[in-house]
Amino acid sequence: MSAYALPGRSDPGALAGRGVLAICLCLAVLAPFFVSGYTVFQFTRVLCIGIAVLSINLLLGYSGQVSIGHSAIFGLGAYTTAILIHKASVPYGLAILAGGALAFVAGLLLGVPALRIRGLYLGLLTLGVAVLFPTIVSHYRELTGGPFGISIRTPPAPWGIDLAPDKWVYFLSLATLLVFVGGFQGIVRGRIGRALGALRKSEAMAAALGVGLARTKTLIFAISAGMAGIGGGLYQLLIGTATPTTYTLTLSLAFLVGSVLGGLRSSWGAIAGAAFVVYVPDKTASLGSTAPQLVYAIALAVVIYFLPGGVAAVPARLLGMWRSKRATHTVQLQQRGGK
Amino acid sequence: MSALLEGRAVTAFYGDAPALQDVDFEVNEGEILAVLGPNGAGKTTLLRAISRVVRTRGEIRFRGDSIVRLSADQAARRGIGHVPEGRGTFVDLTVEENLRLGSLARRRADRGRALGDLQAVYQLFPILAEFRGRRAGALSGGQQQMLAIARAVLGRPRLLLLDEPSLGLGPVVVNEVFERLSRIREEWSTTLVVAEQNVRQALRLADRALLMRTGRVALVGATDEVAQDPAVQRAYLGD
Amino acid sequence: MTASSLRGPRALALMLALLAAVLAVAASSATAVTDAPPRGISKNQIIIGGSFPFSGPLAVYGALSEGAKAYFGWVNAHGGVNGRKIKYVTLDDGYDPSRLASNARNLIEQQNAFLLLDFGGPANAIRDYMQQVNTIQMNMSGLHDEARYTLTKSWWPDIRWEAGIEAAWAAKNVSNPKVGLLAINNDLALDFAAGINRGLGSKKSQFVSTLTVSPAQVDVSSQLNRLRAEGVNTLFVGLTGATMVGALKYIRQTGWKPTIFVYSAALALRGILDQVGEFENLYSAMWLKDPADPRWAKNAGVNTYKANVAKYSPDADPNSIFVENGYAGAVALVTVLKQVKNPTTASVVKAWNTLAPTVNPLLMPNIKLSGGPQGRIVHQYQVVNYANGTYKSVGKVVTIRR
Amino acid sequence: MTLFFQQLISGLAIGFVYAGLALALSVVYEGAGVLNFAQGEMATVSAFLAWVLTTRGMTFWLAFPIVLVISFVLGVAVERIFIRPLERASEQELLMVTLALYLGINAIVGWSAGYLQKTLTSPFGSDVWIVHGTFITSQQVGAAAVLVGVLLLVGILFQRTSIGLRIRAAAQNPESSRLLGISVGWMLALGWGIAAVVGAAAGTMAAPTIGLQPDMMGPVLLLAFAAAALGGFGSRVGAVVGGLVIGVASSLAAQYVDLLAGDLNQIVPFAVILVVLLFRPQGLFGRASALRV
Repeated sequence: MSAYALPGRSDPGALAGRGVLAICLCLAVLAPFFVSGYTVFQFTRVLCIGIAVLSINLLLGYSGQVSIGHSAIFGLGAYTTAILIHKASVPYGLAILAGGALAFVAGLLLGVPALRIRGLYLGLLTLGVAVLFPTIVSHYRELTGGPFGISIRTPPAPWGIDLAPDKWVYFLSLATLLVFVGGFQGIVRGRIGRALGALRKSEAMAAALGVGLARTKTLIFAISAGMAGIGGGLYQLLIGTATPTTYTLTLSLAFLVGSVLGGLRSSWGAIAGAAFVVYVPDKTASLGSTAPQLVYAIALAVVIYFLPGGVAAVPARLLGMWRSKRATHTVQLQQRGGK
Repeated sequence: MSALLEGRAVTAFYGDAPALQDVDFEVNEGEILAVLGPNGAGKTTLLRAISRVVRTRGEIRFRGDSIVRLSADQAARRGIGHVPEGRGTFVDLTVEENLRLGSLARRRADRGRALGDLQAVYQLFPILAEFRGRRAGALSGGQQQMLAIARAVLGRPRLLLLDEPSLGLGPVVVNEVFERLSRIREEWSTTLVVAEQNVRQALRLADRALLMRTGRVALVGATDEVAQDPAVQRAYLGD
Repeated sequence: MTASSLRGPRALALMLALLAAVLAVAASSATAVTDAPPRGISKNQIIIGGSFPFSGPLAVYGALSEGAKAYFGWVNAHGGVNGRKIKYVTLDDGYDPSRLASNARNLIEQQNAFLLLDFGGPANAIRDYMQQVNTIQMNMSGLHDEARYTLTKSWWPDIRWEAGIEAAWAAKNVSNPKVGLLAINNDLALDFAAGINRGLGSKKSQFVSTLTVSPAQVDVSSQLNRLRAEGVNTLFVGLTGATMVGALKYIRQTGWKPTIFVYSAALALRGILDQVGEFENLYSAMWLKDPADPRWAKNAGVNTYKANVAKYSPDADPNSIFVENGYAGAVALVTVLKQVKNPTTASVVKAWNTLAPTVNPLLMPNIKLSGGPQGRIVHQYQVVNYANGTYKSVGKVVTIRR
Repeated sequence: MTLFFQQLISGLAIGFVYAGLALALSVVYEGAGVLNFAQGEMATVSAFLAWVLTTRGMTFWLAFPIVLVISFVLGVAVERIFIRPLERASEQELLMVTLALYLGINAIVGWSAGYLQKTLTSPFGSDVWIVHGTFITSQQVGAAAVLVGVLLLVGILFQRTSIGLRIRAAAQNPESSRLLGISVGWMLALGWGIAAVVGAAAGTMAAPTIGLQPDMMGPVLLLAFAAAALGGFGSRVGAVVGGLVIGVASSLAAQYVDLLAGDLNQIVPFAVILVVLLFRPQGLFGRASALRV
């Protein structure tokens, strides 16, 4: 074995990846104390939308189901949280979990038709849900406060910790996101993940394997919805007032752009996608009234045609090139001296 | 008789498994060539190589010009008809619409004779005339086979490839089909290449035969020579 | 600490330890809040922030900000506000509450705005935040007045007052009025219905039908058919843009001749009525002059406005009702700011609430700016009738008593 | 009783617009096997083109055919540029591309035309006929006539002409079509072109009623999807019938179902999609084979 082939177990690429990850986490934890309130507010928006994008990655990236209605599910979580806090003064932690649970059930209901139909119909059904949600919320105003919405206060940090409300919600969202990323990795690598892998390769093959195709697809849709619901609850905690105009079809499309851009199958890619979705409108609005939407469209097209894995695939691809260069280098060595 | 079609060192891959390895072949104008061999020997891939459905290495010349760089539809427009495995029926179109697609495939020069040909085809396959308005998907296997052949013939191809026409058909229908094939060569002055598992029928129909095994040409020659070969007798004729 | 220790539960433990350490550091360094000079005010400058929908389906309302910019430009060229020049910083929120919330924090924390201008329903989302950061927001439309939101002020008068005045007029002038309402399902419909009930007073039972439509729905012919079938002869319309034009055309085409009251903010000679053309018995209750109205062709105030827009917001259309609305709003704001020598949030709020009747050249004749406890700055209306391309005043100005 | 006919007329008038867009969606689905979310925005571009030409002084009946030709070319171009490179792509990727096109075209139209609402004056004048109590406007009748004409022409093109036969063949069985000398790629492109023409007709005819602004076809798209689903995605006749049924159903629901009279009228298309999905995925006229699992 020539000197260049390091011991197999800790391959340098993966080590670098994990190192970068650890550094990012430290930065994420320290950031709120060194940046302005506005930036913390934006970071928290990225984290909450990141949760929604992560839920789409699980759905689209691993079970191939397209949902254009996740803005409604995100909104369902948000409104449930706001209503429970505003009307029943339920503690916000509980309210968010209840929002997630309700979203999970909604996911099950939406998932059931998903069994019998192919992707295009699910896209259609969820499009209907996304268009209908703001109208339904505006209509039933005794419950939802209608167009005026319901206002809840961003809660201060518990146990007397001296943190501004925005910063507290930031950490709450960061912790939730970490949990969901862990869950995401668990699902993808676990039994359900393998079943999904089969599902993605070909529906026929998956059926042949006796995988509970119906059960798996519905379960994944429900888990994805539950995640998005909790993300919505946190988002609402941050924004304060729940109004129908936040949870519209455009938000669903933004989630999809974030998901495709970040990389459909990656967990960390969801954060990159969410950051893009949150920061593009502010940075490009000056170029023209519809510039943000145009930038979304162009980015989506660029990823689909030229960068299929999305941003998440870039390091892997660079790593791949670096590794293959190194591998050929090792092989040459072996040929020359190794025999 | 100059060779209508000739292939030199034709190689094709199915994924990374070699389906054809350095296959050489010729087909002369007006003859019927039978392509024999067990399942997976490369019969279907050879036909697809000729009709350019499959990418290949090596050279294939049709009427003197190389066709390696053509796409499937360009090759078809040059006069290569191909009745594919599974018959390629347009299930949601009517029988007549299927046939019209065939006549639309012919070169400009022959457009004039399209109507006459349609009647001729209805004589060749009377069952199709009876079912002319029916949805093609409602036809039986045998009827769809005849429809596929009729459709290809209507395109007045110079070379007609047929991929296992007898597959899934009863003996009576197979006889009917093969009897039509020999009439087609006469009445439609076309050259046929028939890939077949049904060796007895193929050898009775064809002038020459080409035996394939695991992507290579095992044996080629006049049908009676090939029929004598002990390997062929043992494996296929088994009389 | 080898690489492998970064994997598995040990990594999580490390992370938590780090978090605890950082929190301790943060807790000790919390700075007490001192009463620094009011944010955004210096000797010669006052910073005003603006968040408007410059993109998205409601981008047309971005013109309000263009109008305000024009007047601020004029004010700066003429000595500013008590010597302070106005620095006007705007951001786009695309009519999305979450972007408005982040713009508000950006304008206040980063740009140090003294007060905020914004537009429409999304501003409901920051009423709490504005109280927390003790900063005034002037909504360039009308937000529901709630006592606890002392720092949220509205430029437009309350829709309920307008509907009330129009309904009262109808009760007096339409024989056996059967009232119907067709409006978008946002706050417009709710306030309109409330106002109509108050205005009809004893004839409340005459209010027979209310139909709301979603903003996305443009063809409302089936709703109009239904209202007509229910015998409505006095129709209140609270729609916008294409829906409004389509509705008025359909009413005329089908030969239906009800007395129509149109919500004043959705009415414009340029953009709506110029596409509808001639129309019989169309009324509204207005408080602001329409710049495209030939009646004001020689009006000094309107012409000054048009000249200033051409000079300080050249790419804005002076004939647009939205540009003029924004300009007049800026005039109202500066009028209030001039009442106070050294503005603080508290002193400006007091000046706003107690503003004595003051002339604003773009208001309808005999209508003046005037403060009020709830946070509105205009409390008077003039009922008008639209006929051959202009608004004719009907009756006298009505003042809201409370 | 006249009220019933009045709502029926309103329903049919807008129903033809849904039918036109639904037919466009159905043609694209049959060919590329994907739902073209940008079909509505492409129709908006055509409506604005008509507005640009007519306000430049061109008579409507000269501008309309020009707009249809330009729309055809744009439809073919969209397929050649955006769809063909993704020939072997998954269904999700194709769906994403049409969403990207939706966002992109909508943004470009919004940016260039602005959001101030414009009007395309109706080429059919504005007189009204009263047929025993029911009001029928000339715009409703004229638009319906033009759309019926366009729908018939497209039907004939597909059923009676050889080019139509080739397009249908390429859509149903691309491999077999290639063996018959049909260049499948160009047939798909022609399908997109024809879809764009039908969409353009629907958009231009709807413009005088629903007004010209960048998001005019947004709500219509959902109703057109419901119509295409109800009719059966594979079937062109289904799309047209579906469009009329959806138009009438929405109108009558607004009249006779109080809950659905106002803003909740949007539930109608959604409910239709759900019911079709659960009980008859291939729709009224579609064939199970068209489902292409």
